[in-house]
Amino acid sequence: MKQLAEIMKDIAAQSLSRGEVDLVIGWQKGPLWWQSYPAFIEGNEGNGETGSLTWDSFCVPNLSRYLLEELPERKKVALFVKGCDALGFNQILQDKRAEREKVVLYGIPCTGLVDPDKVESAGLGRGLLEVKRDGDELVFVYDSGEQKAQARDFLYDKCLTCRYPNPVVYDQMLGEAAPVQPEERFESVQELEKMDADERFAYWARQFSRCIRCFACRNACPACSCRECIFDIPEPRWLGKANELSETQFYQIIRAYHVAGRCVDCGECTRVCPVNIPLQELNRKFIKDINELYGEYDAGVDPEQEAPLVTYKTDDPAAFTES
Amino acid sequence: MAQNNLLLPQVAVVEEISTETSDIKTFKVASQGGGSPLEFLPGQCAMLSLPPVGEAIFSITSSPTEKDYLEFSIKKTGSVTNFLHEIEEGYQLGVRGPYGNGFPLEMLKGKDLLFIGGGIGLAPLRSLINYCLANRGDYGQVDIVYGARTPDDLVQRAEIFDNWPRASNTNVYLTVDVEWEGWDGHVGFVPQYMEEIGFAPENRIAVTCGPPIMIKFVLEGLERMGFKPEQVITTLELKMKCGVGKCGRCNLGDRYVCKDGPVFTYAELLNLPPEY
Amino acid sequence: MSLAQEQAFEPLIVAFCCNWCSYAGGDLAGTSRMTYPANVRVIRVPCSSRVSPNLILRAFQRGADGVLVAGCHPGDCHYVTGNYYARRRFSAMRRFLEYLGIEQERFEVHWISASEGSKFAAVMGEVTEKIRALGPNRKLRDAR
Amino acid sequence: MKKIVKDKLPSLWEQLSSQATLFLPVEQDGVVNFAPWEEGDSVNLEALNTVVPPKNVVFPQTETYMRFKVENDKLHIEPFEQNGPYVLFGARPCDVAGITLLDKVFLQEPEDGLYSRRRREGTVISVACNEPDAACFCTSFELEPGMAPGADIMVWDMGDYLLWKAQSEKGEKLTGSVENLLQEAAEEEQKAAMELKERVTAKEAAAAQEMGWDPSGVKETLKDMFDSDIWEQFFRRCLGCGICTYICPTCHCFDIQDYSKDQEGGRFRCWDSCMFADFTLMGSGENPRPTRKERVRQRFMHKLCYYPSNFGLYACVGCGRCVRKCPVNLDIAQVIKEVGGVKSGSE
Repeated sequence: MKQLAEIMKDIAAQSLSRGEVDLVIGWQKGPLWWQSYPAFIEGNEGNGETGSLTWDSFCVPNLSRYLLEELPERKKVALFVKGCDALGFNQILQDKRAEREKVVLYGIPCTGLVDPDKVESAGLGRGLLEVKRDGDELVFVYDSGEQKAQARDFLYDKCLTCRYPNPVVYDQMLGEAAPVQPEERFESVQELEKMDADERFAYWARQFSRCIRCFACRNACPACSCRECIFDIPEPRWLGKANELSETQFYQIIRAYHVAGRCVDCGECTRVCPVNIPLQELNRKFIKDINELYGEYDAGVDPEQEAPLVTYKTDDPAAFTES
Repeated sequence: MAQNNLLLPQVAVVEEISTETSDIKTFKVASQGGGSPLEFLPGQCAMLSLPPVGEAIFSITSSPTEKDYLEFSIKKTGSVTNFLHEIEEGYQLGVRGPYGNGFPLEMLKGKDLLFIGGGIGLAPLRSLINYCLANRGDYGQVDIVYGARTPDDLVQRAEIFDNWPRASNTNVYLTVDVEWEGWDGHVGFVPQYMEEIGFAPENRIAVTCGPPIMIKFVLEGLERMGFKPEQVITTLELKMKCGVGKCGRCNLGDRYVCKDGPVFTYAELLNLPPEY
Repeated sequence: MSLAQEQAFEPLIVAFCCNWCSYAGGDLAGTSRMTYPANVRVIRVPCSSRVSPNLILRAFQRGADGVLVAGCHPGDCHYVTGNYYARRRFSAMRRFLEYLGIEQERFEVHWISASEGSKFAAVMGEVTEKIRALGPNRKLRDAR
Repeated sequence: MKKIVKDKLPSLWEQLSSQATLFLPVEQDGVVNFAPWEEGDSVNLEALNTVVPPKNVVFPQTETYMRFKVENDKLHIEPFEQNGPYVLFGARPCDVAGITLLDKVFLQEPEDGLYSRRRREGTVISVACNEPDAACFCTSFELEPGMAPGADIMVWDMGDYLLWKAQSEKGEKLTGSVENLLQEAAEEEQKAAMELKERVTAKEAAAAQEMGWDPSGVKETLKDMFDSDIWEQFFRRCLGCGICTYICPTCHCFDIQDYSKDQEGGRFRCWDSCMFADFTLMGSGENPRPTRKERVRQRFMHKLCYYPSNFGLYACVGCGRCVRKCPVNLDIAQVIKEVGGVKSGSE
C-alpha cells in the first residue's frame, strides 16, 4: 500500500502545480496508529504538503461529503475515492449538491479497512505503533517486534459486506481492481425480522437508549446533504432537545427515512456512532424493503437514475392492503 | 426543594400592551400583587418565560425610577417573540432576573451624554435616558440621535417627539433611512447624521445601541470625531439562555455577555474576540 | 391489562384524510347519517402525499394508539400523482415501523373516495376495533 | 487503609444500592457507561474510560427543573426536582478532575442550586488507573492516573482485592456503612499500591514526554492566536457533530427548553454543543459564529485559553475521550501540540 500512497502524493502535487485543481482532499496520518484523517491541501504545489498524504488501513472517513462545504468556494477540487466514497459522491451528484465538472476523482481500489475496536478487543492495541497491510495479512508493529494476523478478522463489519470496493466513478484509477467478495449484507436485518414485535421494540429501545444525540450519524452521512436540516430548525421544532427515548426514536426513524432510497450503505453512521448503535441496520431495512417492493436499486451507482422514493409506477405493489 | 434554583421564574402579569410599530410592541409587566417584579439598573435584562413556548432574554426599557412595573419593547423575530405578539393584556408569564451589569452610572455622572440609537436598539437606551432625566441634576447635556428605517419604525413616539425634547438641556435628533411621505425631518443613516451634527468628545460619553451594522459605523464615526474607546459604551445582543454565565452560549472570550455584559465600553470590546 | 381496564380502554386514532376524496367521503358519511366511532380524530390534509412521517410519529408521541392515512384511489389523485408517491413512501414507512417493533395494525393506509361514505364509516370502525383489540400503544409515546 | 476482596463486590453493590442510587460502569452491547446499577447488570471496572464521562451524574444530559400549568388563564409554576443520595463508583481520576472543573463553573457566584444539591448528595469513589492507554495524557495537566484528590474515597485495583482509602468526611461515613465487607489493609499492601501508583504516573508522563505534549504555555500563546491561520488546518475536517463536547468531562454548555401536552408541561435544561450550527444562531438570523471555523476555534479557545483565564486551570483533564472517539481525529491533544509549536507573532 506504500506504493499507492506514493502515487497519491505525486498525482496531488501534479494536479495542484498544473493548476488543474485548487484543492486536493486526501488523508493524513495522525500521531496514533489508528489516526488517518481527512487532509485539505491547497495552493500551488500544495505548499509542499502533498508529501504528507497517506493511504493505509485507517483511511476510512468519506471524503466526498466535504464537497458540500468546499465546492462552492473552489474552482475545481480533486479527491481520492474508495468504493464507498464514490457511491457517496454519486449520491451527492444525484441530489444536485455538487457539479461533476468541478471535481476530479482519483479512484482507489479498497481491500477493506481496519476497525480499531477489533484490534483493541483482540488485545493487540497496547504499545501498538503501526498497522501495515500485507496482502491478506496485517502486520502489527511494536517496539518489541512484529506480529501478523489475517486482515479479514480485523476489518470493519461494513467492509466485510462491501459490494463496491472499487469506485463506480472516477477520472483516473490508481491501482489494480480489488476483489469483490461480499458477505450477505441483510443477515442482521433478517435476524431482527424473525423476532416478535415486542422483542424488536425492546431491542431497538435498548440501542436508542444509549444515543447521546451528538448527530454524528447525520453529519457523517453523504446522503444527509440538506442545506438546513429539519432537526436544526427551531420553528417549528420537530425534534425536542431532551434526551428522551421518544425523541430519540423520532430522530432515528426520521433520519433513516430521510435517506431511504438514497443511502449508499457506506456504513459511516455505524462507524462514527460513539455508543455502538447499529444504525446501518436501520438503513438496510429500507434498502431491503425497497428492493423487494420496487426492484433492486443501489443508491450511488447511477446518479442519472431516479431514487425509488421520488418516483413511482402506476402498478406498484403496496405494503398495506389496497381496496 | 432547592432554595436557589437560579432558573426558576416568578409569575407576573402583562398589564398593558402598546403597539409601537408593525413588528414592535411594548409590554408593561408587573407582579401578581402589583409593583415591579425586580429591582434593576438601567441596561440590565430580564428573562421572560412563556410556557410552553420557552424563554427569551430582553433588555428592560423602563427606568428603575418607575417602581410599579417593568417595560419591554419587543420585536417579532422568533418563536417566543411571535407568541408574545399574540397575547392579550392580563396574560400571565414568568420573569427572572435582572441579568447583566447595566450601564456604569458612576462613570456617567457629571458628563454630557450622547445617545445614538437605531430601531429597536432604543429599548435599553430608553431606560438610561429616562433614568438620567429623572435624576437630571447628575448629568450634563443630553443629546439623543435616533433613527429607523421609516417614520413608521420609530418607537416610543410620545417620548421621542414630546417628552424628551421638552426636557431641560436635552436635544433629540431624529432621522429615517429613506424619503417617506409625510416625513419632513432628516433623511439619512444614523451614523452619518451623527457626524453631520457633530459632537465634541470633551467630557462626553457616547452610548449606542442598534443593529450590528449601524454600531459598526457609529463606532468608526465616533473615532473620527475624537472619541476615545473608553468614552464609548455599547450593549451587545447575543443568544442567551441561562442569564447567569453558565450555559456558555454568550461566551465571548473569557467574558459572558449575560453576566459580564451586555454593557461594554468600546475599549473593553477591543480586547475581546469580534464574535458579536 | 385487567378486564376492567380492557373494557375501559378507548383507543385514540388519528386519521389524516385527503381533502379531495377521503375527507369528502367522511362528510358524505356524516350527511348520510352513518355512524362511526368517536375515537377517530380526523385531520384534513391537501393530499395523502402531504403527510410526512414527522406527522405520523408526532401523533404516536402525543398519545395516538393508531394512525391512519386516507387518500384518493390510485389514479384519482386531485394532483394526478400524489398518492402514487404516497403508496411507495408509506409502504416503506409501514414496514420500517414494524421493524422497530410497532405492530403493523397501528399504522394503516386506505384509499377512500368522495363517494365512499359507507366505506369511510366501515374503515373507521374496523381500524378502531383492531386497535381496541391490540390495546393501548406506549411504544413511541412521550411519557413525560 | 481498608481493602475489599473482589468476591465481595456483588455484596457491596447490593449494600450500596440499598442506601442510595448506585452509579457503576455498566457494559451494554460493548459500550461501558455509568448507569444506575440494577441486579444482573454487567459491571465493568476494567474499562479504562466510559464513553460518556460521569458528568451526567452531577449534570444530567436532560434535567427537568420546573413544571407549569395554565389554568383559567392563570400560570402556575412549580420547582421540580428528582434526586436523592447517590454513590458514584468507578470514576477515574480524570473524571473526578473533570467534576472539579465543573464545580468552578456551577458553584461560583451565583451558585447553581440544581448542581450544588447534586454535588452535596453524592459520594464519589474513584478507581485508580493501572494501565493508561495511548490516548491518555492526564499527567500533562498535573493529574495522576493513580490518585484523585477530589474523590471521597480512592480505590486501587490490586488484582484480587481493592485497596480502599477514605479521603473525606463523606467518604468516612460511607466506609463506615459498609464496614462489614471491608478488612484492614496490611502495611505491605498499602506500600504496593503506592508503588503501583508512582509507576503508572511515571510511565504515562514518560509517554507524554515522548509524544511532545506540553500544554503548560498554551494558555498564554493562544491569547494572540485568535486570528492565526492555524485554525484553518483544523476546522475543515470537522464534521460539526457533538461527540467531542458530549463525551468531554469538562464541557458544560446547556440549553433550556419546554415540553408540554395541552396546557401542562415542564422545563428542562439539556446539554448543548458549541459545535452545532444553531448554538449561537439568533432569532434575527444573525450568527456570530457562522461556520465550523469559528466553532472549532471557540471550543479549543474556551478549553485552553478562556477557561484558564477565569479559573487558572485548563478545561481539559487528558482523559483521551476525544482522541478515541472523534470520527475524524480532530482531538485536543493534536491541537495542543500544534498550537504549542507555534510561537506567538511568528504567524
